[in-house]
Amino acid sequence: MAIRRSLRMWPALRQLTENDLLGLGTAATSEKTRSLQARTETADRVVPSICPYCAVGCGQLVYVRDQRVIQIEGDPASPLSRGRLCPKGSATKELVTSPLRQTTVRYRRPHGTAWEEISLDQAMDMIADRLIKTRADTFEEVDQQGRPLRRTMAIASLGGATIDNEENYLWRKLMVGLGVVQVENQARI
Amino acid sequence: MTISSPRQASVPLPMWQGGGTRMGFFTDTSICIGCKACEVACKEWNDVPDLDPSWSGNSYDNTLRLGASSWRHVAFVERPRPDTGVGVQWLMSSDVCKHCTRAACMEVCPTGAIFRTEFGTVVVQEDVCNGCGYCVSACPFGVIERRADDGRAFKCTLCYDRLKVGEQPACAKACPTQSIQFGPLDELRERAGARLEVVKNESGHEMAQLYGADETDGVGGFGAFFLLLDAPEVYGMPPAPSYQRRDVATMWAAASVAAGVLLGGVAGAIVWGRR
Amino acid sequence: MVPAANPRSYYGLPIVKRPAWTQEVPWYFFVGGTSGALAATSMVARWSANAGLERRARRLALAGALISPALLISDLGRPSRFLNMLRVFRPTSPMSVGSWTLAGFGSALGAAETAELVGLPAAMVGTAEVAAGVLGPILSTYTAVLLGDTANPIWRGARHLLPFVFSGSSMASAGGALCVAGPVGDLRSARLMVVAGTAVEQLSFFAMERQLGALAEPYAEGRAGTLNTIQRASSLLGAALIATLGRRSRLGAAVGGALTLVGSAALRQCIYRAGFQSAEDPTYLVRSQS
Amino acid sequence: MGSNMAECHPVAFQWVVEAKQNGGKLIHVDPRFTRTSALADRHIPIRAGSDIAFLGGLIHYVLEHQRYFPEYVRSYTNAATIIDERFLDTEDLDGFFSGWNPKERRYDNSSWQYAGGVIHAAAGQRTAPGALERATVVGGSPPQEDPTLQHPRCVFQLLTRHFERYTPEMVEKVTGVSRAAFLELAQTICDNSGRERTTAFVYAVGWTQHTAGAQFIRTAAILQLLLGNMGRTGGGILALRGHANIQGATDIATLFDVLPGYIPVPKVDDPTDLGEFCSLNGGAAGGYWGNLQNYLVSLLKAYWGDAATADNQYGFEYLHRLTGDHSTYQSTLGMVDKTVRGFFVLGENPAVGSAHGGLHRKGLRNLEWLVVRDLYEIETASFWYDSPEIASGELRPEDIDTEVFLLPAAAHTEKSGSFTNTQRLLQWHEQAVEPPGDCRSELWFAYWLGERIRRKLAQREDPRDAAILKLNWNYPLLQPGGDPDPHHVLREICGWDGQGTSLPGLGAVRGDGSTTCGCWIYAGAFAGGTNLTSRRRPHWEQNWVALDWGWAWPMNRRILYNRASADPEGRPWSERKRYVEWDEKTCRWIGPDTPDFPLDRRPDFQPSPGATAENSLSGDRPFIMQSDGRGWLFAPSGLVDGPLPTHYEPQESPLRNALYEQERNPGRQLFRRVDNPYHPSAGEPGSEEFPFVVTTYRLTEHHTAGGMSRFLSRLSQLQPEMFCEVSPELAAERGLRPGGWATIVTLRASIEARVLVTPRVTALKFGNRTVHQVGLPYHWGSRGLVRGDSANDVFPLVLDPNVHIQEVKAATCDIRPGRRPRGGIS
Repeated sequence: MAIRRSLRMWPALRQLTENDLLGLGTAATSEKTRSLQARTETADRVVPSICPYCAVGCGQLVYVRDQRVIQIEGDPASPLSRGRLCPKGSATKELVTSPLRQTTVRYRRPHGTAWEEISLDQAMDMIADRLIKTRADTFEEVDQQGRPLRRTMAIASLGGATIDNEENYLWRKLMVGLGVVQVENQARI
Repeated sequence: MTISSPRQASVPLPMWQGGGTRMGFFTDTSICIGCKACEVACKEWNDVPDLDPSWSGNSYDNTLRLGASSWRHVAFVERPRPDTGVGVQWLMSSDVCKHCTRAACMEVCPTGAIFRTEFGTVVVQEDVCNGCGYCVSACPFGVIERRADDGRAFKCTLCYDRLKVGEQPACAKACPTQSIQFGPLDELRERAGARLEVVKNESGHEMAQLYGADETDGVGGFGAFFLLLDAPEVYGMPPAPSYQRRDVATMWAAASVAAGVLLGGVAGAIVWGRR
Repeated sequence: MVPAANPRSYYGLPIVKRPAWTQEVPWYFFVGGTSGALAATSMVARWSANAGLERRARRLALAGALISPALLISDLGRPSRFLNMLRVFRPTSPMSVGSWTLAGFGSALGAAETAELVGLPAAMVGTAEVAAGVLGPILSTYTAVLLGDTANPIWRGARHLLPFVFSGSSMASAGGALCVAGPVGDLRSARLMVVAGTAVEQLSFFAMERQLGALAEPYAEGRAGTLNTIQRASSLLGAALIATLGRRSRLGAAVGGALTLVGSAALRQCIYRAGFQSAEDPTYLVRSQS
Repeated sequence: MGSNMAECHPVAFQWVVEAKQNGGKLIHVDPRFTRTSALADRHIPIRAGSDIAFLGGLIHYVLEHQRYFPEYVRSYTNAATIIDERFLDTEDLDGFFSGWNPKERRYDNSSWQYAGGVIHAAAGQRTAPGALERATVVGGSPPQEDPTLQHPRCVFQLLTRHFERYTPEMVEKVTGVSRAAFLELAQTICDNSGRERTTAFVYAVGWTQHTAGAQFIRTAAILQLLLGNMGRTGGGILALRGHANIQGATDIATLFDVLPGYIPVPKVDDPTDLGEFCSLNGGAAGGYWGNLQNYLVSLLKAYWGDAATADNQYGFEYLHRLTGDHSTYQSTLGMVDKTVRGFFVLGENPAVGSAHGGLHRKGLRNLEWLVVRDLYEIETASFWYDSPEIASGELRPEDIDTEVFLLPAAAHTEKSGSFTNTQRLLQWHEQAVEPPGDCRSELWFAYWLGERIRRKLAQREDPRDAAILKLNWNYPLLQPGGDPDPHHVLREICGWDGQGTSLPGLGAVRGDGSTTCGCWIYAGAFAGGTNLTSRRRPHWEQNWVALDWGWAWPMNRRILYNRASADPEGRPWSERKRYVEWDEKTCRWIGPDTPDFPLDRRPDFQPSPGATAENSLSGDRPFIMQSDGRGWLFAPSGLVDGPLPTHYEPQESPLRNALYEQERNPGRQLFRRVDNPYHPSAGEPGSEEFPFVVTTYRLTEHHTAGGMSRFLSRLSQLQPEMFCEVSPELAAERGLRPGGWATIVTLRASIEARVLVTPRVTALKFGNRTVHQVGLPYHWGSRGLVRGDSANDVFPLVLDPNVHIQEVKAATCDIRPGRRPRGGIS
C-alpha cells in the first residue's frame, strides 16, 4: 500500500500523469514545497509598532508567536513610510532578539577586575542608597548671597532620545524632585 | 555545425503550471540609494546565514557578489561623470537572481530540486537538492552557489512563501525608494519602458538601458530585470548572457556523432585487428 | 574605483561562478568514459567471436561501472541524497540523462556478467551486452555535453568539439587499459584503439584550442597548462610506444597502455581545471559575449 | 545642506525621490559627495563650516536682485521694524556687534532691541535685559516701523548692509564654491520661490555641530522668510533628527535648561515670585508665550499635585535653579574634576558617542558610581576593562575605582509608549512581548527607583526632601511590581481639568491651579480621553496630510505657522499652493491641515488695546509664538551671539576669516585646559602641523555610535571596519595606499582607519591654497561584532554658545600612512 502510494508520488511518474513531461514544474515539487507557507501567517498576533532607530518614525508591524517575535516589517498603512524600512529598520528583529543582548544585571565593584551577577532588587537598592548619599553630601540649599538653589551638582544623567516620552517625563520629574540639575540627552550632541 | 544566434532562441519555452500571472522584479537602478535594506530584509526573512565581516575597500560594497548566502547584492561604482567628465558619478544597483525565462539552473538540475513555480519564478527545494553542483556552473549570471558547510545550492526564491500568501517579497517591500519593484511582469515591463525614456531624455543618461526586459534576448528575458545606467559588465553582470540550451540539439548531435566515431573506431580496430 | 580596464569589469570580480565540483568529477569522466568504450569493445568482440577480448573488456568495463557511481556520490554536497538523481527524468539535463544512462549501463553490464556466471542462455548475455555496448559510447561522450551545457566560457566555447575529444580519449584509454591488462598475443585491436583514439583525441583537442582562440588561454597557463603538457606528452608518447615497441614487447605494450591511461586521465583533469581558471577572470566571459 | 538624507533617513528620502520624479529639483551642498549627492541634480562641494558665508551670499543675492517676496516680507516679517539707535553691526566693529563684554566673553543685547521697547524671544535666551524696567513689546505692532523699508535703522536696511560683502566672489573665497555654481544655485532657488513655487531646506547635524550652529540655521530662516517659504507646503527648514525620540526627549525635556514644553528653568538671579518670573521670561509679551504662567502652573500641578497650592506658588519654590551652563559637556568636565560623583546613562554611549571620547572615559574613571541602562554591553559600561586606555596598557582595571551598575533595558517591542518623530508627530508603539530576564523599561526604572528613594527618605525629617516627598508619584501599575500604566503617564502629560477630564487642547491650560498638564504643547493628544497618538488610520483612507495618523504637537498641526500659506487677507497665495485659508461663510480658517492660528480670528482682526498673549496679535500675524507675531529677520533677543548670523571660522580652521578681523565666533564656549588642547588656527605658529580639515558622519548601515548596530550581524557585515575617506590628491600627497591603513593625528588622539581613496572627496582650491578634507564615519568602538577606533576621540570640546553643541563637523588634523603606534591612542 505504502509502496504503491510512494510509487504514485514518484516525480518521474508524475511527469507523465501531471502532463509535465520535462519535469520542470509541479511534477518536481515535494510535499514540503506544496504545503509551504509564510511564517507571518502562523503569528498569534500582529502588534503595531514604530521603528526605534532614527526620527523618521517608520511604522512597523511586529509578528508574535508563542510570546516570541518572529518577524518585524514595515506597516504599509503608515503615511510616513508606506511600509518601507531602511537596513537598520529591517534588522530590528535581530536588535530585539539577539543572543548578545544583556538580560541580567551586572555589577562591578571599585577596583574590581570582573563583572559580578547581582539581583535586580539588590541593584535597585544599592543605586537608591548611592543616589541618596551623594545628594545628601552635596545638596546646595542657597548660594553665597543666600539666593535659593535647592539642588545637587554631583549627579548627572544622560540619555533619553532612544526611550519613550512617558519615560523621559517620569525620569525628569523624579530628577526635578531630587534637585538633580544635570539631566541631558542626545539632543545636545 | 551552425550555431543559432542568441536572438532566435530555438527551444520551446518551458511552461509553468497553474498558468498564473508571471510575477517578477523591476530594479530601477536610477533611483537606488545603495542603502542595502534589500540585503538585510532578505536575510532576515529567509534566515540567510551571515557573511564573515570583511572590508573590501571597493567603494561601499562589502558583500561583493551574489551567492549562497547573499541573495541580494548592492553594487557600487564610482567614476568620473561620463557626460561632463568633471565631478563624480556613483552608480548603485541591487542585483538579484534573474529568474530567467529559460533558466539554465533549473533545466540542468537532475533531481528536480529546482522548479518553476505557479508565479513563473525559479525556486530551489532545499529538501530535494543533493548538491550535485551542476546549476552553479550552468548559471550565466553566477547567482546560484553551493553553501560550503551545507552542501546544497541556494539562491533567491523571490520569497515563494510570501508570494503564496499574496505578500510581496521582503526586499521589494523594504526598498525605501522603490528602486526594487515587484508585480506582474508585463506591467513592470511597460513601466520600465516609460521610465527608460525619462531617464535617457530628461536625466541625460545616454548609456541607460533595460537589461533582461526583452523576451528575445539570450535567456528569453528575465523574471527580474533592470534599468541600468551603463553596460551590464560595469555592474558585474554578463553583457550578453545566452541560453546554452538553445543549441542543445547540435550539442547532442555532436555527441552522437562522436559516440558513433567511438563505436566505429572500436569496431574497425577489432575487425582489422583480427587478421 | 572601477579601473578603466577594457573590457570593463566590476573590480575584476568573477561574473560566473567557478565550478562547485571536486576532483572526483574529472576522475569519473575518465573512468566512466573508459568503461563506456570498453563495453562497446566487448559487444563488438562478441560479434567477432573474440571471447577472450569480450570477457576481459566486459570485466574491466564492469569495474569502471562500479567505481563511477562511487565517485559521483562522493562529489555530492549531500551524498545521502544520491537516489534523488533518479527522482525525475529531465531530458533537458545532461546530468539527468547521464545518471539514467549510467544506471542502465551498470545494470546491463551487471546482468551480462551474472547471466554468464549462472550460465543463463547466451542470448540473454548477448542482449544485456548489446544494451551496455550501445549505452557505453553515450556514457563516454555525454559528459562533454554536460560541460558544454554550462556558462563556463572555456567549456561552453568548445561545446561542439569536446565530445570528440572525449570519445577519442575514451577509445584510447580503453585500448590502453586492455594493453595493460591483456596478454601480448591478441593486443592488436587494443593497440589500434590506442593509436586511432589518441589521434582523434589530440586532433580535436587542437581544433578546440583553435576555435576558442583567446578563450583558450587557461590551457596554456597555471595548473591547466601543466596538465595540458602532461596529457599531450603522455598520450603521444603512449601511442608511439604502442605503435612501435608494443608490437613485440609485452612490457612495451603495458607501459604504452599505462602512459595512454595517464594521458587520458590528465586530459580530463586539464579540461576540468581550465574551467576554474576561465571562470575566475571575468574578461574571458565579457570577451566571449562582446 | 548639512544633511545626508539618503543615507541617514532613507525612508524619508522616498518623498524626495518622488518629488524629483514629479519635476522637483534636488541640490546637495555638502563637503562630501554622498549617496544623497548621487541622486541629486547637482552636488556642490563646500568647505566644512563655511555655510553661513554660503547662505549669507544667497541672502545678499536675493536682496541685491530684489528676488524676495515683497508682500510676504512686508506683512509677515519684522523687516519694517526699527532697531535701537545704539545698535552697531559687525560691519562697524569688524566682526563684533554692539554690547560685547570682552571680560565675560558675552554680549549685552540691550542695544539690539526694537527701538522704544524690549522684546522677548520665543526660544533660547528668553529673558530680555531690563524687561522689568522698560516697556515690553505686546501686540502686533512694535513701537516704531517703516512700511517703506527705507529707514536706515529698519531691519531690512540693516540686513542689506550686514550681508553687503557676501558677494559671489566672497562666497567663492570662503566656501570654495565657484562663482558660477553659486549663481546657478541662487538662480534656481529664486526661480523656485514666490506665490507659485516653494523651496525647502533640509538640514541635520551638519549644521548644528559647529561653534555657530544655531546661527547656521538662523541664516537659512532669514533666507526662507525673504523668499516667503515659511508656513507653506513644500517650504520650510526641515531638521532631520537622528533618534527615534530625540524630539520628544527635547519636548518633555531631559535637558537642563528647559522644563517640559520649553518652559525655562529658573536661574539663580530670576525672581522668586512666580508671576514676576513669568513676565520676565515672556509671560507679559504677545503671542502664545504670553500664557507662560498657565503652562508653568499646570506643569507644577502635574509634578506636585495637591501639594501644589497658591500658598506655595504651586511648588515653584520646589524648583532648583541654574547658575550657568550645566549641559552634558560641563558634567563631563565635572566628572573629570570629581565634582560630579554619580552618573546615569540611559540608552546613550558617551564613551564613544561624544566629542573627545578620551575625556569622557577619563570622566567615567573618576566617578564614584555609574549606572548604565542599555540593550547591550556598550563601551560606556565596559570602559574599566575594555577601552583604548586599557588596551594601551596605560591603565589597569585595578586602578579604576568607579562602581558600575549595568542594568539591562527593555526594547521598544517590550513596552508601550510614544515616540515623537522629527516632524513633531507622536506615534504610539504597543508592547508585543514581555522583556527577557532582568530587562525593564525606563518607566519601570524611574518609577521604582523613585518609590525606593521616597520610602527611604520618608523616615528622615529633612526639609530639603520636601520636593521629592511631596512629588505626585501615584501611578496605576499594569501588574504588581510591574510598569506604571504608560497611558496614564501620557494622560498626565497631556493634562486634565478639575474633573479629571483630559484637556481638549493647549487653550484649556489654566494658571489658577484648576488644570494639570505635564507638557502644555502636548495638550490635546488625549482629547476625549482617547490616546490619539495610537491612531493608525491607513493613509489611503484619508487626505495627504493624514491627520488621523498619530498626533502632532501643537493641536495636531502638521505644518507650523501655516497661516502664512495664505496672504494677509486670508486668500491662498496661489491655487497651486493652496493650503490654509480664511472661509468667509463659516468665518473660520479652513484647509486640509489644522490651522496654526486662532480658528475664528478674522484676517482683518485688530487687537483691543491692553490685550495680551495671542489676543494681542492682529489677524495677519502668522508667527503666533513670537511676541510680535512676525518672522524675525533680525533677532533682538534669544541668541547670545548676535542678532544676525555672521561668518566665523571654526575653532580649528586652515583658513583665516576672509570677512572680518575677528576670526571665530566670539561667544563660542571654550575649555582651555591641558586635557582639552586646541590646534593653532591658520596663520598661528604650529598650524601647519595640522593642515587638513576633518569631519565626521554616519553611514546608512550603522546607527550613531553603533550601540544599536555594531552588535547586529546583519548590519555589521555591511560596514565591518572603521575607514577614512580621502581624495586621490591627498592620498598621493601623503602616500596613503587604497585599502591600506592611515593614522589620523590630533593633539587629542591618534586613531587608525582603513583608507578609502575616492573622487567623492574633492580637494578645494582657495587661490593658490588647496584644502584637503578627511572624512570619518564615527560608528566604531572597542565593543560589538565589528570594532575599530572611535572618530570622536580626535575632536576637542568647543561648543556653540546658544545650545552648547560640540563642533565635530569641522576641525583640523594630520593624516599619515600606516597604523597608529600600538603604544596607545592618546
